[in-house]
Amino acid sequence: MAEPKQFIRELPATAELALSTEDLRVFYGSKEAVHGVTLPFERYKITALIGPSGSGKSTFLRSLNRMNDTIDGSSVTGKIMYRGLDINAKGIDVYEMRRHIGMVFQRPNPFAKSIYDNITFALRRFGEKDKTVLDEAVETSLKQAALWDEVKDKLHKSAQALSGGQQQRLCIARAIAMHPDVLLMDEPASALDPISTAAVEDTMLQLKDKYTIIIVTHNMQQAARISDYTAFFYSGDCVEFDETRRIFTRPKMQATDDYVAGHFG
Amino acid sequence: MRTRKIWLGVLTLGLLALSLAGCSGQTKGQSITVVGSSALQPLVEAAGEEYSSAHTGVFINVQGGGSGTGLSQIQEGAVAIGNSDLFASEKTGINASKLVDHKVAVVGITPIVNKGVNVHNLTMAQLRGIFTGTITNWRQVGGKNQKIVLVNRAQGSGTRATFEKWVMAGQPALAAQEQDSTGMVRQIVASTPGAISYVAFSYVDKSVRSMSVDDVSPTVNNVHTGKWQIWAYEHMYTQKKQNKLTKNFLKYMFSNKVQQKLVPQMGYIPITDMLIERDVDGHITKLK
Amino acid sequence: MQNDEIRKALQKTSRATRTERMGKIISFSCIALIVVVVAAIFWFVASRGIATFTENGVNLWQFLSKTAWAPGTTDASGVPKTGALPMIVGSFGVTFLSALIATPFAIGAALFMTEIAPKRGGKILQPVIDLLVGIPSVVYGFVGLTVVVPAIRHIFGGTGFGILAGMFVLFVMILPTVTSMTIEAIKAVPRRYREASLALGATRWQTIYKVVLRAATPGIMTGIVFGMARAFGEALAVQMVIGNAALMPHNLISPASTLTSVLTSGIGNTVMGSLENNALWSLALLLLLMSLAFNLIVRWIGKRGEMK
Amino acid sequence: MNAKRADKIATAIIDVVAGIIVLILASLLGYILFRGVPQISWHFLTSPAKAFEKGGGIAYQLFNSFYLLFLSMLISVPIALGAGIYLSEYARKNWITEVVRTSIEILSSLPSVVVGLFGFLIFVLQWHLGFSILSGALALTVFNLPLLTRNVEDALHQVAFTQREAGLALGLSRWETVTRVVIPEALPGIISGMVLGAGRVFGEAAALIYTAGQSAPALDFTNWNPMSISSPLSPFRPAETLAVHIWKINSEGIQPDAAAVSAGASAVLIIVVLLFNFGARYLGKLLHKKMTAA
Repeated sequence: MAEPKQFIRELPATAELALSTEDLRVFYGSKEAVHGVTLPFERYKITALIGPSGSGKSTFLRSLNRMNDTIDGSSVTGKIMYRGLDINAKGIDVYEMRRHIGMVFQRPNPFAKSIYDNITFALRRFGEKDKTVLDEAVETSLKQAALWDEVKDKLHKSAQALSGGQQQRLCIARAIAMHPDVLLMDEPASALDPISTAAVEDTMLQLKDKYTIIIVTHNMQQAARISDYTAFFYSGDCVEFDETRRIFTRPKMQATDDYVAGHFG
Repeated sequence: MRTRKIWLGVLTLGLLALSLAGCSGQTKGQSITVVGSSALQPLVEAAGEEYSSAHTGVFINVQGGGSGTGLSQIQEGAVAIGNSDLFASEKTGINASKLVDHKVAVVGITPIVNKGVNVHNLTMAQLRGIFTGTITNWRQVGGKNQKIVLVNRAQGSGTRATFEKWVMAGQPALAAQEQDSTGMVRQIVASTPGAISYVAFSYVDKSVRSMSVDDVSPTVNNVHTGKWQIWAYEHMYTQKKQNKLTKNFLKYMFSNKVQQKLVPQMGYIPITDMLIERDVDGHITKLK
Repeated sequence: MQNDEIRKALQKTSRATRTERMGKIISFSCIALIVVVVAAIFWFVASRGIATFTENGVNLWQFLSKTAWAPGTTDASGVPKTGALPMIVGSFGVTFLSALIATPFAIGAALFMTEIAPKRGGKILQPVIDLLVGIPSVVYGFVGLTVVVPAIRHIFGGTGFGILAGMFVLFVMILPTVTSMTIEAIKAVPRRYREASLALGATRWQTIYKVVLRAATPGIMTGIVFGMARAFGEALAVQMVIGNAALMPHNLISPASTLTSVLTSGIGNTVMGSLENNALWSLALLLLLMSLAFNLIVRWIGKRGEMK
Repeated sequence: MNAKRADKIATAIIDVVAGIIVLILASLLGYILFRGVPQISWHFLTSPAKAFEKGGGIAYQLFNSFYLLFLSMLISVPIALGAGIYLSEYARKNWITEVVRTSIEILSSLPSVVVGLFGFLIFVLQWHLGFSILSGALALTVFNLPLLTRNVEDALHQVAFTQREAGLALGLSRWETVTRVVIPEALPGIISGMVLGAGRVFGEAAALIYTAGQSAPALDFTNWNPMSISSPLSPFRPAETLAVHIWKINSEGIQPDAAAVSAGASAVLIIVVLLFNFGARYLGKLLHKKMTAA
């Protein structure tokens, strides 16, 4: 009997989904980088995407809020369902969608502006002019990102003068100031030192109450520490999706076991 | 904010362009444009300024661009007056019979040499020999042993055409350095040992030396009488039908004020002082 | 919560989409405008330039290979003298030579300003180099005529006019263009490349030579292309020092001419639509084609440099 | 050892090259200033030019140069920004884009007299703008656009792509991100390009002779109605610039003091360009600082 090629745990019927994909395929030109992935993402949970380099996990993540659109020649088939709508469907406004599905990138990318402007820039572009509202947004989001105490005295200094870890937390603060539903994070701690990493992880755990987080990470301890669900990607396929503790203790698939045990990758 | 301002600027500019038709229509009635010969431009510009200051609300727009441009544009009817250093019939591509010639001044042209050249007089044949390339050293015409460096005006220039018409007698000039302005020619002659070229009388200054030909020296009087042969008319061409302002301005060009004051000041020879008249083929008529 | 509101918002055209659409339209109209202008000028030059061959019946090959240029006159067999070869050689010569000299100087100056002494270089060299662009051609020509030409006359003999003098003047004239574009190209090389190279124990020069210059090659090539373009198009200054004689240059110090200088000095003196005028437009067309060829060659070299 | 030696030699060579350039430039500038500065006086700067007498100044020409610069930058900078944005952000990487890019580069090799004649036939005659500052500004726009566009494109490319991603991920449009985040960051590069372009405007003569014209009618500095022909602000009046004036004096000038006027005007031109460069860079830095909080 042929072994099943993948194991995707079904979520209980009571689980509320923030986002889900159905047979999602991503192409660069004619090359298929992600081969038909179907995954659910439960609301107010952290889902980690793990896997070796080139396994397609980042590509998959970037397609969830259509950031791949910026790459010439990329295309997508299958469905990404958000609030009952396929975000790739014709009538869907991509910019509006990205307000609800935010993203934090691998390398911190604060705007070349002040800390204050980094957070308020988008808000102001969307029409928020009230200074008290903006001030409050800055304080709340910086507090949520565990950065407030470090920067409250230099809000009008350049964001690019901050340390790498601070910059990344600022980027998280910037993203959550938009009050997204879902926060996509592409290896947010990979460029950071252990202390900054710990700070960012703390931040994520605190954010869980209000946001659905999907995180790509190379760091398996990190996935184990913070995530509720874990999906293991391997050469463009999602090989296994399960509760995190099961993935790390009793994986169903041999490849997952090998990877988690550190045999490759 | 900033970008919005920029785009606003673009928009304003667009509107400006749109409103153009109206504006240019407004100013047209009070102004005429004169284009052409860059040699004649300063004279006509000066006259135009005086005319404008005497007649409020009138504007004479005088520009250079070369005789070719002047004749092309007057033929097209794009301007009111086209200035030229040449008879229209001497230019290929111009139908002279459709244009009216107004000879407003005369310009005398003289050979000039670098000051180091110790030759002061040449015969017409020698001059021709130099510019056709048969004479290549100043020694051959009685000077010291020094190579002759030819500097021509650009092909098609009025000064060159005049010089070749009266000096070269139909023989082709040797291909040599060509400059498209008098100033450059003079600078090059002044700074290059053994150099020879030709300029209008008014451009001879202490940096170069003029040369007499067949023992006739290049003076205004010798042009009046026709003894000095290398000279040309300065022409202002119009179409057959001229508007009032054009007519009046041309009349002004022939007035004593311009002819006796401005023309000599600018280094030209007043047309009213000429004792002879010469047609395009060189036939000379004595004037009384 | 406001699920329906969000669903509705998602299906509406958002403000961002509208600004994006507007931005695309605005920026596209800008580039379209430029394309229209470029096409208009090309058409403008080409239609007149081709008329020499179609309407005036000049033979293309003779145009390119004959050496006598006097379109107003005809030779013994009654064919107009329209041999453009001397100008082609002259243009090619001064442009190529001046770019050849200017490039190492520009790279040296750019390296000095970016890698070696950014502070001092930026303060002194940068403004001086910018300044050079604003000096009118006539002034360059004048300085060339009073300084460069006599110097060449003293050192090499002859009249001093020629390709060598033109080359010197053009070298100074195109230096700012090439240098500033080289600086921008070098600045664009990410800091981490240098850091990585230095961390591997490479010396500063090895880093510059093997990493910085390699990475900046395409940008430098663009700078050279623009510099050569300027050299090609320059008229007044070159005309004053090259001698501007439509003669085949025997050597670097015999009077020669360029396409541009002959074009500029003759264009105002000819009547539009006449052979003389059309022949000058043919020179302009030739200039465009040669510049295209230059451009393609430099791009090709740049691409090869990039791959290594 | 060897590598260290090469490093030292190379550094020395670069130093020498920089030294030679400074030397060439310094002597060139010194020469022009030395000849020209003694001619500059308040009278020279504030009185009109004279056609054939001594003692002419350059007042109108100086003003015209600035006004022409202002107008041509007003037209060309927005277009170059837009076109640069398109090429750097929206254009697909295909052969059409390459053709456009190449033809823009080739355009910049056209002698300026061709651009001038083009401007003469199109702007002056066809569009009935006459010999005017506006025609001159349009011709200079044609003349400058290739360089400016290319420069904007390069400057935008230098700003990391992650900045655009950051904007997009917040639900902002690419356009907003580019105009409000990327351009401020790229400002120093864009400004250098504009300074280069401005230098060309100041120094250009051949393109202007056929468009802005070579006469400088008297200006009435109390008349600020842009539609009046004697108003300094009128874009419809012919306007000889300083560079054209220098060209004219050198080519057909018959003033007895032509050489002195030309030397003085050249020196003024250089000083103006210098001041403009410093001013533009200083302003650019200020603006950059303000917008990027750097």
